[in-house]
Amino acid sequence: GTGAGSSPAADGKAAPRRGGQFRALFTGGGEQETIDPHAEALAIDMARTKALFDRLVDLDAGMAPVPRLAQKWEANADATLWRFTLREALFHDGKKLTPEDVLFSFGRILDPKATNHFAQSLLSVIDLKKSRGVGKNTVEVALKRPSAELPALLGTLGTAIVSARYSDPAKPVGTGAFRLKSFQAGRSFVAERFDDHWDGGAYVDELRILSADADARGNALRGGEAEYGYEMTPTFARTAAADKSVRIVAAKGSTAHAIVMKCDQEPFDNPDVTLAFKLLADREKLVEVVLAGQGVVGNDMFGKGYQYYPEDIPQRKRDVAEARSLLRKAGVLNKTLSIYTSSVATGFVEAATLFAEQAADAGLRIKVTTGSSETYFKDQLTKGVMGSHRSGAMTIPTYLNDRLLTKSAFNASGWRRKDFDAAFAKAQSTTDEGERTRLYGDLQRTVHDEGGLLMWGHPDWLNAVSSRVRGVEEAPPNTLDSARFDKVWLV
Amino acid sequence: MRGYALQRLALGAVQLALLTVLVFLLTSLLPGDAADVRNNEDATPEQVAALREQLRLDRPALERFTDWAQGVLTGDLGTSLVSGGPVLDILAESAGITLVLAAVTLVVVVPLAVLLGIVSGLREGGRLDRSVTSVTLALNAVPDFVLALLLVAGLSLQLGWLPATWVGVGAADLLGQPALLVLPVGVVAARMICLLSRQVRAGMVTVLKAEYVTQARRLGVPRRTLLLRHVLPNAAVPGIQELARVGDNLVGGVLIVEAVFAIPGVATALVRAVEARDVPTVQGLALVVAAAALLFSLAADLVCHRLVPRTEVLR
Amino acid sequence: MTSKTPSQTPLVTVRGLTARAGDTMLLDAVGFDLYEGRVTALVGPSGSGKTTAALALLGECGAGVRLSGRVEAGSVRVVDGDGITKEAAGGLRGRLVAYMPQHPGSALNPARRTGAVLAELARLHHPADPARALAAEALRAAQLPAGRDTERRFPHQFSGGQRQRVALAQTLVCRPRVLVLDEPSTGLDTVTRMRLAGELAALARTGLAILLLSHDHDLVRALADHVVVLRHGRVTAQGAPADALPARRRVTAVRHTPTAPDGRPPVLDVQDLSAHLHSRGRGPVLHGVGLQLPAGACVGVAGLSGSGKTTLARCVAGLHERHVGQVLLDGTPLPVLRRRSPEQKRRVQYVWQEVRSSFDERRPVAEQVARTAVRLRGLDAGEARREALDLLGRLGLDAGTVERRPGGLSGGELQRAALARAVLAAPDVLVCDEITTALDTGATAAVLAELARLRDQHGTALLWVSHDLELLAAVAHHIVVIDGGHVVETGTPEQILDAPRATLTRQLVRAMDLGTALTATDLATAPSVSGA
Amino acid sequence: MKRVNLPAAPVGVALLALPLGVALLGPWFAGPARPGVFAPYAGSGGPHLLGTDGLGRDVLDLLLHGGRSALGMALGAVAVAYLVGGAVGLLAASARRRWADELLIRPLDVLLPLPTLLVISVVAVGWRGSPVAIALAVAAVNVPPVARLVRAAALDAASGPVTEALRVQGESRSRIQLDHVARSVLSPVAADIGTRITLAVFLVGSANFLGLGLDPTAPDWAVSISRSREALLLQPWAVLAPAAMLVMFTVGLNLLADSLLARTRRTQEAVR
Ligand SMILES: Nc1ncnc2c1ncn2[C@@H]1O[C@H](COP(=O)(O)OP(=O)(O)OP(=O)(O)O)[C@@H](O)[C@H]1O
Ligand SMILES: Nc1ncnc2c1ncn2[C@@H]1O[C@H](COP(=O)(O)OP(=O)(O)OP(=O)(O)O)[C@@H](O)[C@H]1O
Ligand SMILES: [Mg+2]
Ligand SMILES: [Mg+2]
Repeated sequence: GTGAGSSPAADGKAAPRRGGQFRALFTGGGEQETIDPHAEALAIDMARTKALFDRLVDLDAGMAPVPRLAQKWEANADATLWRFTLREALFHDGKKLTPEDVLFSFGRILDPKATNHFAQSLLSVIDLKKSRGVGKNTVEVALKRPSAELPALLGTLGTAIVSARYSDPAKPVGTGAFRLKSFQAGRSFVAERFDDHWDGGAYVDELRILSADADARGNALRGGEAEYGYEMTPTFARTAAADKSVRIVAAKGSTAHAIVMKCDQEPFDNPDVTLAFKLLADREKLVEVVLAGQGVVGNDMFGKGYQYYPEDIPQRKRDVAEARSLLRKAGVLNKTLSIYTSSVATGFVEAATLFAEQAADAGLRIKVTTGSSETYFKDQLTKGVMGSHRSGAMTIPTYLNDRLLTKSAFNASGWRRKDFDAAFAKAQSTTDEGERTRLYGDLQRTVHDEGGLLMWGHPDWLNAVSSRVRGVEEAPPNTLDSARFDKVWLV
Repeated sequence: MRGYALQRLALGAVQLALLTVLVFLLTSLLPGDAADVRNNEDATPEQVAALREQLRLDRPALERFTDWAQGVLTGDLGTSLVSGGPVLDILAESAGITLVLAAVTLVVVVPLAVLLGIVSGLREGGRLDRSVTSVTLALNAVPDFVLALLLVAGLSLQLGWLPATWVGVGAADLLGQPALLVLPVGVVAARMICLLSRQVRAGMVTVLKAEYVTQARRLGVPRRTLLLRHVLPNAAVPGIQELARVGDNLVGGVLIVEAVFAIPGVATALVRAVEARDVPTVQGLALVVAAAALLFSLAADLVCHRLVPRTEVLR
Repeated sequence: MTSKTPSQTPLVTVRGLTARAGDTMLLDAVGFDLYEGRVTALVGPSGSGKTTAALALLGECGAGVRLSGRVEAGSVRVVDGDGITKEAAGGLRGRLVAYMPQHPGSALNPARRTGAVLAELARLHHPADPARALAAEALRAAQLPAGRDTERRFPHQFSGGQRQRVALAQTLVCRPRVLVLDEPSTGLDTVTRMRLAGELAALARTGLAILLLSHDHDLVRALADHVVVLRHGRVTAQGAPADALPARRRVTAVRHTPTAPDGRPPVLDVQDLSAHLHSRGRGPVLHGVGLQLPAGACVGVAGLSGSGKTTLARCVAGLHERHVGQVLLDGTPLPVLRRRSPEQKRRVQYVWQEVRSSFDERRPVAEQVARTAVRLRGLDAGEARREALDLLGRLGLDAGTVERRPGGLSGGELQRAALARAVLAAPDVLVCDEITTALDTGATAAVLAELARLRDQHGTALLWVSHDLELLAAVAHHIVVIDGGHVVETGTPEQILDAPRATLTRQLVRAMDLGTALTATDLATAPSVSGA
Repeated sequence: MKRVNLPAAPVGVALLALPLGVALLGPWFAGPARPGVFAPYAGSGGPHLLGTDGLGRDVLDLLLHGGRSALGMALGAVAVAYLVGGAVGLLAASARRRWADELLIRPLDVLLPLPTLLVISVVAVGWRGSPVAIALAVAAVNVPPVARLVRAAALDAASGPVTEALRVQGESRSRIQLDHVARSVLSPVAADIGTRITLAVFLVGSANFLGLGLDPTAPDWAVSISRSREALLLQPWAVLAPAAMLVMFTVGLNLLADSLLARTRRTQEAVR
């Protein structure tokens, strides 16, 4: 059955069993794939990193930090110095985890010569020179400026802890639950269970992480050629409902789909216009059609269900009349606007087309322009006044930092406000959690009211498993339990 | 004939050289470069620029091309802009699988097509001919992608008789699991058999009416000898020429099959490299595919010339 | 010839053979017998049913043709009242009756080497004998040199006359009891024809029954014991050649002599012309040929088959581009055809040896012929057509015939149409390449008359390529003999015919009259393959 | 020579007529086929004769809209290929000088081994979703073979005695080219054109199927097949209906081409 997931109740009765081979399928990246944990970029890379390495901290389903290699952590009053207590863990080469390994990992991530370490900008707050190991199991991390978000930052992309003896990416030395047997970019990855894992180790003997397109993932699962498929389509979910051999494990509303309006350009420099557009969207319809009903409607803010999300802001509803009057006031009723999209992500073109139809109800003409998918994320910043936008799962502060600050590299909605930047900096350095939550909430409210994000929906995150598989948790991508294979077993 | 073959080979070398220039120009027409494509939305412009420098894409196009060309002359196909490894590795991996697929397909296609063509050509207008012709005609009209979809849905997913994909399969596993080959080869072969057998049939029909066949029959040459020695060599010529022509279609059909069955072959690698703007890989793959096509058509021409020496191979 | 009496029962009996195609009767109750050791000839004008009758012996007929009557070969009943019998297919073809078709060029498989096919046929019909020896014997009998060089060649590597003989060798190697030869002498020079005739006579002496289909009455006279004359599908006469065939008439024609007094420069002057087949002088065909053609005169070109006559003609017509040396028209060099001015094109016209392929099969013949007058003489379409029809009529082709497409005309008719196409240009030089090979005497006379008229009206000079020395002697004022691309002798017809100097000329002349030549022995030298 | 003949030509015309008619006239009879109007993947029957697709569009409407691009691009591509390749081939064959011929045909020879796949993927990646670009790419890969075919046929005709005779008669080059050579070229071209259109339809279809062609919401038969392939068991009509259109088109085309060819062959034989 669909959606039911593998809640502990469903398969909790049977005790986990050891043994077997587990084949997991992901969208491949060809030669682009890597097992350098700090250069990871694709979901398939992250799944492999997760198998071979651990982080100090990881994120739970609500994007809140949970301890991994770091047992606990504490900050000084102004959040400029953090102390992480390490747990006893063994690397694959049999050596113990030490503070030096952690500092080495940070140093590797922040190596200015490495162009593809994406955590570099996030972790640039760390002052490596002043950070040091204390004793056998404590690391003191000094920051260049206050940040209350350090633990969450350490749970993001490209932050795995490697051994200080790690030099050749082809010979990974990690603490993960699996040990590498072979890897070929774009083709195959084979790892075996690491019996001395600190968390008790995995159940399956061998893990294979393979690349396959969406179609092939579905066919292979149904044909019994794989046990796990990551990121399945809604159509597959519908087909799977009738098929006893596969089961969908869905995390409700995990990522985000949006149409962005560039607030620094005509006519969206007028907040009335952006508001009118937000009022025009028929979100239920968009979710029903574009996401095939497998998702929840959005409220023009990122991070529904995550830590710091302001649940109290009422859901925006469609109001064509109000939108029309706003548009008339702004004088953009009979303009033709173009929306720049591409098929880089499923649903982009569909959502753009459908929204264009909906906007037509208010007498707006929107032209959909489809661009090159490979360079879309670069082109979208410069082309068109509107665009398609999606976001994977990340913490709300990360989202704000990466997408909505003046300095953000990928500020898709052209949202650049000095006061917003300042308020964000203040929230980030606020150590009191309640206060911080309030401050983030205010920032989100501003975006909701005036920003250029028409975040209409949050698709469910659909993974599929063969009916032989147990122990797969519902989890948004980029969280600890997503694509995590040390807790799965086969019956 | 040897002189002709050498001349063609020399011409082929020139063609390939020009082709690489063309491929380079084509790929440089594409929007963005490998640095743009390799970075996702989280990369800063500085990172992209740094990557571009690291990949040495900031040099002028001419310099990049001559560098690459010099490498090729010394047997070095260059390094992939994406993996950083030698293009040769990518090529060896993907070409192995495609080669197996293509070879098996040919082994299936050629005898079957020739047989069908002969049988229906011999009975032109008869019931057998009409049924064979109708079937090949209809099958020929089903697009590869539709055929592949239907076969997978029916034989693999519904009935579970055959594997639906090649997920996780390497070239070495193929020999152990011939079942893997059935559907992909079936899809590629179906249309080739149709095209070829129709050509062979047409050749048979024409040759059977030729004066020299009539004369051989008048001189009492028995049916079997007539067919094998007098008719077939002449009748095979259009078929072989068609085979040379479908070589390219073969690669096209293979792409569909590779996509549907998740086969990591040359076609997939090529499309992926284009998408990633991995120019050295695109050029290396295009070079090899084109060279294979050239050799294939040269071989076909030589065989035709051997069968019927009068065939005008050169102008 | 020696008139043997039918000593034994006939090997092949044909009685009441009738062939119908729809309502038309192609053959009407034809009957004749073939005996061992005897040559029977089937003669008659073109289209009289010779080929149809011969094919019936093999149990074969064209599409849409129905046979009836009685044909028995050996003990096999080939045709009966209901048409072709079932037995006809087995044992008969090749072993009992072997047939050499009328157009042997297309009867050779382009993909097979000569020797391989011969050996295959030999093994097939005579498994006990050594195949190679049989093949060599057949080649020799067909006037081709036996040996690796010939056996390894593909058909396209022979000249037209040689291909004809390869086809003959294939027929002979089967060693049948009945040999059916359909026009074996077309396109052969007198020497080769003579040698072939000798060989056939020898074969008949070994006990073969031969059915000879030919319009070459000289050959028939020389070989046949019995002649059957067909006309419109009916046997109109039979008997010994002397009785059945019309009396031999000498060719009468006006000799084309120069219209201008001697000393005037010739209208066409070929100087030191060498031609080759491939680029950079490879495959030489002609070597330093020179000849002069005064206005109103006719120069005949003779020589063995494959000696380069057509190549010479094509050089003059500007069609053969690979040559060195000069062709002068009134003292000015003639370029190759594509660089000739319309006036130059008009002044030099050419008639093809293989006429059928020079016509567009999709358009009516009359229309194609008339275009010459439109393009080269500037007449309007109606006038050109009238003139063309007039001319064609004088050549014996009525309007109904020439309104058909080329496919609907017989070889002889097309040959005349091709001549008309060239004559309409009123040229100063007309190059004729074997333009009478498919014509009977009446048609030949019409052609000669028309050419005489052309000379009188326009002073046209002729360059006439032919194997028929008698005809050449009648028309030409000068004859050039070519051997292997060299001019070996030139002179007036009298000099050539009465006092030939070159060996080749002597042979050609002596072979003219088959009757006497066959008894002479000094001509039976070994055959050779030239060219290719 | 008696032969029981399947009425291939009428059957071919009938099969061809439906997809062509749909392609030409379909859009005038169809609803707008906008996304989101109906429920996705509704089964056939009820208000939707053929059900709906994944975006909630009526499959019948899609079908009526989808022929224009599916067939138009292919037919346009073949037309362009023949215009360009045919012209080059005729010119090359009629070139007075060998080097002119070489100059025209050799560059195309260079293009000949260029993998079709590469051209299509480059064009598709570079000019995503543009029907004209895709049609031009398909045309481009077809130009060299067409040029060679036409040149070979024209050379055959241009070097024969018929042409020589026409030249001796003083016919102009253009008349020889147009009247004689071009007409002799027609029959191999007719034989080729059926196969070439089929291949072009498939090539365009493959590109669209692989996502290298039109954008994924375009109402195109191949795009529809690709979009709905996952739902083959859920809503088979969304895949089978457009597939049937393509199959009918190619079967009809081939039947028609075959019977026309057979007819010309028969008349030619009769003429001979
Ligand atoms: N298949 C056929 N259908 C109808 N008429 C035919 C067919 N074959 C031959 N004819 C006609 O039958 C007649 C006899 O033809 P045949 O070939 O036997 O003549 P021939 O005496 O051999 O002539 P030639 O000397 O030109 O070779 C001709 O008028 C010819 O047009
Ligand atoms: N296309 C060709 N390929 C090979 N050899 C050729 C070709 N054309 C002509 N030849 C050779 O050139 C020589 C001269 O040929 P040409 O046609 O001029 O002879 P001809 O004297 O007219 O013979 P015929 O009396 O048989 O017409 C022949 O030996 C022939 O074998
Ligand atoms: Mg005849
Ligand atoms: Mg000649």
